[in-house]
Amino acid sequence: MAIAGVAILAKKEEIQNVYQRLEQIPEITTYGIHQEQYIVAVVETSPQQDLEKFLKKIQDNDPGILGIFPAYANFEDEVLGESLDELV
Amino acid sequence: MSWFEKFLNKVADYRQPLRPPGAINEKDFLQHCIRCRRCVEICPYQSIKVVKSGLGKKSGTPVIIPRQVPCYLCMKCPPECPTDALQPIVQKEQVRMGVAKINQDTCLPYMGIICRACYERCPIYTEAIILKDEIYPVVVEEKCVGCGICENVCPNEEPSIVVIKRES
Amino acid sequence: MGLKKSKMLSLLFRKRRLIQIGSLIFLIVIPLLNLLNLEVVTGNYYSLRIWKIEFVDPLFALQHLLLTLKFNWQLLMGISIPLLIAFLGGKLFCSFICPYNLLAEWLQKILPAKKTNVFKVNAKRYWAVLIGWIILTVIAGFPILYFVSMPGQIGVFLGDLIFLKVMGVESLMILAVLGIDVVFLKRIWCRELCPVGALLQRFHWNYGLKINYNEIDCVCSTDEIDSPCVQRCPVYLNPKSDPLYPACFNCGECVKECYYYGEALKIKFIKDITNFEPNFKQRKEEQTINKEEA
Amino acid sequence: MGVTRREFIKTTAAAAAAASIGTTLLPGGVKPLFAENDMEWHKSVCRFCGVGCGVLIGVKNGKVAAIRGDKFNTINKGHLCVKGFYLHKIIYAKTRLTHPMIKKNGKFEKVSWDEALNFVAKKFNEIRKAHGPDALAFYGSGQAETEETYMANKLFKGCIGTNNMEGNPRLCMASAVGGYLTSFGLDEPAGTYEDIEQAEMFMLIGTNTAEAHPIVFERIVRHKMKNPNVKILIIDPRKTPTDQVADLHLFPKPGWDLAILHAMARIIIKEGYADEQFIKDNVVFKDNKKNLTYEQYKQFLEKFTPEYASKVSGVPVEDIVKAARMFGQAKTAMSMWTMGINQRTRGVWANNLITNLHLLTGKIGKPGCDSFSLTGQPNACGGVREGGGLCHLLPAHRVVKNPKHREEVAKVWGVPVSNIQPKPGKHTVAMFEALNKGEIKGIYIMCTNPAQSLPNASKYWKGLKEQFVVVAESFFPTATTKFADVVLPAAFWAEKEGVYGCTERRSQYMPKVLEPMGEARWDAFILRDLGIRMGFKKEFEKYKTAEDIWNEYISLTKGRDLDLSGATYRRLKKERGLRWPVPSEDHPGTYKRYVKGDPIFDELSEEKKKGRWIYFYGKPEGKAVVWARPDKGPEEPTDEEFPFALSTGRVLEHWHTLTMTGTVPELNRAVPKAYVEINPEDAKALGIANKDQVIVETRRGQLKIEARVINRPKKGTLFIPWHWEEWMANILTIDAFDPGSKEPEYKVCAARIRKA
Repeated sequence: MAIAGVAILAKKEEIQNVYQRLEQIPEITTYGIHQEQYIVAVVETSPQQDLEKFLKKIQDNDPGILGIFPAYANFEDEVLGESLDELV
Repeated sequence: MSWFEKFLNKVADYRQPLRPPGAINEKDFLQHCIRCRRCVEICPYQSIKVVKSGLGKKSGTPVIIPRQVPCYLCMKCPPECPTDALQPIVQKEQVRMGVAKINQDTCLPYMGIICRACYERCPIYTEAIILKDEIYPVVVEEKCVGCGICENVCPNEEPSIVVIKRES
Repeated sequence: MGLKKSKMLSLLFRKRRLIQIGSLIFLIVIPLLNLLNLEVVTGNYYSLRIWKIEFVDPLFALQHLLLTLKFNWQLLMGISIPLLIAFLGGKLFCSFICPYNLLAEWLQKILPAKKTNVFKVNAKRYWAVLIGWIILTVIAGFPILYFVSMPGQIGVFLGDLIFLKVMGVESLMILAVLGIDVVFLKRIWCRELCPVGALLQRFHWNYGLKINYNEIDCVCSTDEIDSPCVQRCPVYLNPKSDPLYPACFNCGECVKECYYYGEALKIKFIKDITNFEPNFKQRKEEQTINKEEA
Repeated sequence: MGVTRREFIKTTAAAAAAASIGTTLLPGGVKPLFAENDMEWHKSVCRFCGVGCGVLIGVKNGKVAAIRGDKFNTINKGHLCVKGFYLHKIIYAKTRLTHPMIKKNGKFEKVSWDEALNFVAKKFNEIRKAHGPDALAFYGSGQAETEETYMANKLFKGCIGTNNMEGNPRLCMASAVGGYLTSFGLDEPAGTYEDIEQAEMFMLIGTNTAEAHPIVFERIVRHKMKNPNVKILIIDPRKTPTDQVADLHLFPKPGWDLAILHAMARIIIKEGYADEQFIKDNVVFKDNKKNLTYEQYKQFLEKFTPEYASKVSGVPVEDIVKAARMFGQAKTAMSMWTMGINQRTRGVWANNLITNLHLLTGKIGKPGCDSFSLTGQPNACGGVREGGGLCHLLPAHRVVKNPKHREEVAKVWGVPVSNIQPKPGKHTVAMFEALNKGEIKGIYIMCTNPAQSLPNASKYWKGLKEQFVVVAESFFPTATTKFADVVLPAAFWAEKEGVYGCTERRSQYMPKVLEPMGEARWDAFILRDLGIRMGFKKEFEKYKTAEDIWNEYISLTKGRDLDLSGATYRRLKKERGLRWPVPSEDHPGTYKRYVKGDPIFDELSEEKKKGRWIYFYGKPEGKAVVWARPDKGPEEPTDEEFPFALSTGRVLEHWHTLTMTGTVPELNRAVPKAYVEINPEDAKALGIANKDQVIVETRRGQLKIEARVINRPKKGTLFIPWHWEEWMANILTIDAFDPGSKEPEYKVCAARIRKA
């Protein structure tokens, strides 16, 4: 289970469309457009999915995206063996 | 990348664990590290844990989870490494494990609650974390060693300051 | 060779089990000492530091070299003592230190079954296995043999359990290998597959420690299987056959057994090669294999 | 609403991603810190330090669920420190004491309230009969409400008839009281926090404001950020976190700063920064024996050349000169101090010398000018200093020595005046010494933890072990309850109503928003019931509510300098506290004492006020005193055997003996354990590395503790935060005390350190 925070750099003129397209993808939660060209998003992938590949696929399929920059990745569930869906 | 490596990538985790001080970049680290745990055992504070992710590529490699125990920069592990996965570093200021990022949306001082926990405990005291206007903590990325002490001491339930691996 | 030396050798082999158990306890003691921050020893059989002396599993030095293509002096120092032992004594590490071998031998005792067949040693296969492991490492791109190097795996299992109080899935490899190897496949692991042993045997000097069979003194059954020494061998070899290496790991069990019969089996350094026909033959055979490989 | 760990991690991940491009997330992008839906908010006051921050208690489903800074409180304007932010968690601490207990055969047993109180009453009466009233004692707290201290005062001084009635402010504020009384004639500062925003210069001496009084520090810092010309001078042997804002920091040898203050006064006069007119009108000079003239005072100062002060204190000459000029040149100046000045064998003198500077330059009584002592406990000013909770005091700044005062109080209390002894009782250190000797046979300890907080603490455990000890506490166990014979569960903050009086003379009301946990009861009513059971039925039966007690107390303040008669519950419930004097219900409270606007000044006869804009009405002729005190070092200077000067102090995240903050996991995470700070140079010489275990030793005891190598303490000094019971710094501190204020010298003693 990977939870990664990414900053997605998109073409300024396309950014609204990119944002809408990203919202359609179930693995992605968007957190708004920043500085007119960045989209902050969180990607959750299942253990069977390859995060890098997943991001690359998104980037390849969407011409509006210029780059995806991961900033944070959490893997503690695998290290600690804890369930993420427990209430805290 | 061979098909085999790709296959391994699938079963292994692909994320960015925080490595002990002196670690070389992640790709080389995985090749250099022989998973012998000597750094784990020499650590007097049990800061260094072991990645337990099945039969993946990163399995058995040392990792620091700051929220549990941060690195206190005693610099005992780099010389202990039998390979050159951890480069010998003597000065704690030279460590570049990661870089701390502050989430200003949940960080207490930005909400009007005076808190100096990360600032006071930063081992690069008054240099890596500075207080803007003596109130708001700000990370000086050039000086930050990424030891994770700040993440460890942050009183917030979910830390408002997190250390992100620095990729050279 | 003086009498004293041979006596010492026989004493060493008689106390083998004690050393093996000591080696297992050592793995438990290291993390305990480190929990107390007594930094005298660290590591396990992947890499070990006793005070200031470094030991590194030659297999991992090899993997490091293959993967990084860099020469590391520290590693070279670390493998020098293990290699010296291998040079003089062959796979002594397997018979005396390896905790996996201890577990396997214990498990064998629990499951006593009369042996029904022995293995013929084919030296070429050993090369194939070693090269196979090397190729796997290179393809994987990381020291993948970490998972299958049993002495180290047992060490890290104990270390992580005691020091960090965690257990990983990879530790199940130990159970898996142990089960398959001892119960079903007649110790194929130690005899043929283990990459550590395969590598160590490569450095065995021809005049190093070896099992010698003297046919004249042999008083037992000529039948391969029924001989006490054969029944005793933990890895399903016939000590009287030839070639014995690189499969045999010089545990000396057959020699101990033979002591009650005709003392036809001895373990010793070879002095005069002509006296010991089997070994001479074997050496020749190896030379031819080496030529073929080249 | 529950939040899963997954959601938490997602928030963190998103925030990190946003941080990586240099922005923060849009509002609403993350979980709000304050969940406000269906929360009921009540105005109250923070339970911690003496700053007196206003808080709002958020109650949801009958539980306190959140704390928020009160935006309308002028002290903190909605801001809080991290301790206050987690205050609500303490109410539900696992260590809460919920039922009375009596120690039987060395073990605590749960008993009913009746049994416990009857037992205490019987035992106290037996002691009183057999050994006289002075064999009983009370030890209270600056954290108790004014009402609680008032009840204890009445029970012990008025009814039982002993003046052995003390409180822990003796350990923190007594020297400031002595300083104000000797300099101005009346206790407590003339100014208020409002002066901070008008001051041009701050002298912070012996205080780590950033950690001990964070909100005051924040106000100073915000003021300085807005006005870069504001100068901050710090005089402290340790490079505290406060140091970061300093324009000039003097590092005197611990305990050797008196000479610096004198030298500053000398330079101020020499270089013409003194306000000669002010001195002529409003100041007299004195030394320890007699009155002096101005000239004689100047003569006295001749000894204190900057060179001399430098030699004594180890501060460079030019820094002392710079500091004096900084103070002299600023139009307005405020000095603040805490324990670094008060907890000294010459604490009163040090207080006097600070006030001297203000009197010589006329920087007092004007906006932005004050000598302002910061308090450590929330109600040390209100309950103990004003309420008379010390052995020589009676309520409303009265003293037991004065027969008129005794009469006034006895009348209100409804007790014969002969009950109140004219002789002061035993002060804190003497009290616990008497407990050791067996002169005191029974003691009632309320809301404080002396077994850990007394200096040279281990020395006094003997008495606590041997004598009859009653402890009224909210938490169990503490270092003190271990020695108790009876433990009474007390209601905690938010479970009781009452008044706290903070540093700036402001009295603030705290509501009761919860029922006390378990069987816990309000301290004042425990004392009331105890009084009734001891046979003082008539005296105590009349108190039915907290308001009854408060009304009786403010009736006693009528006509005194701390006139609180206008501060009724009705008013306090509405307003964010009132600063006394408040003589009537329509009076807005007083910003500055001794000047126009102070109702007492306004009512002075015209003859007295003639030509005077300030009148120190506590002193004859309204003239304040500039004291010519000799300089003196600490009681236990460093020597060859014990070469380090040891000091103790606070950290931001914890408070006092951890009974409260130690129960909050968030705060424990921030600072989990004690450490000794040592200068890197010293550490190197002794072969000590960061996080090594070391042994710190003084003549009184030794402590195994973790070393923290950091360049905060000066070379030759050590610093230990004193909060932890496990690493009890007070077994090292010295119990020598100031002969004037009887306040012990916690802050300086000689120590040595070695690797464990």
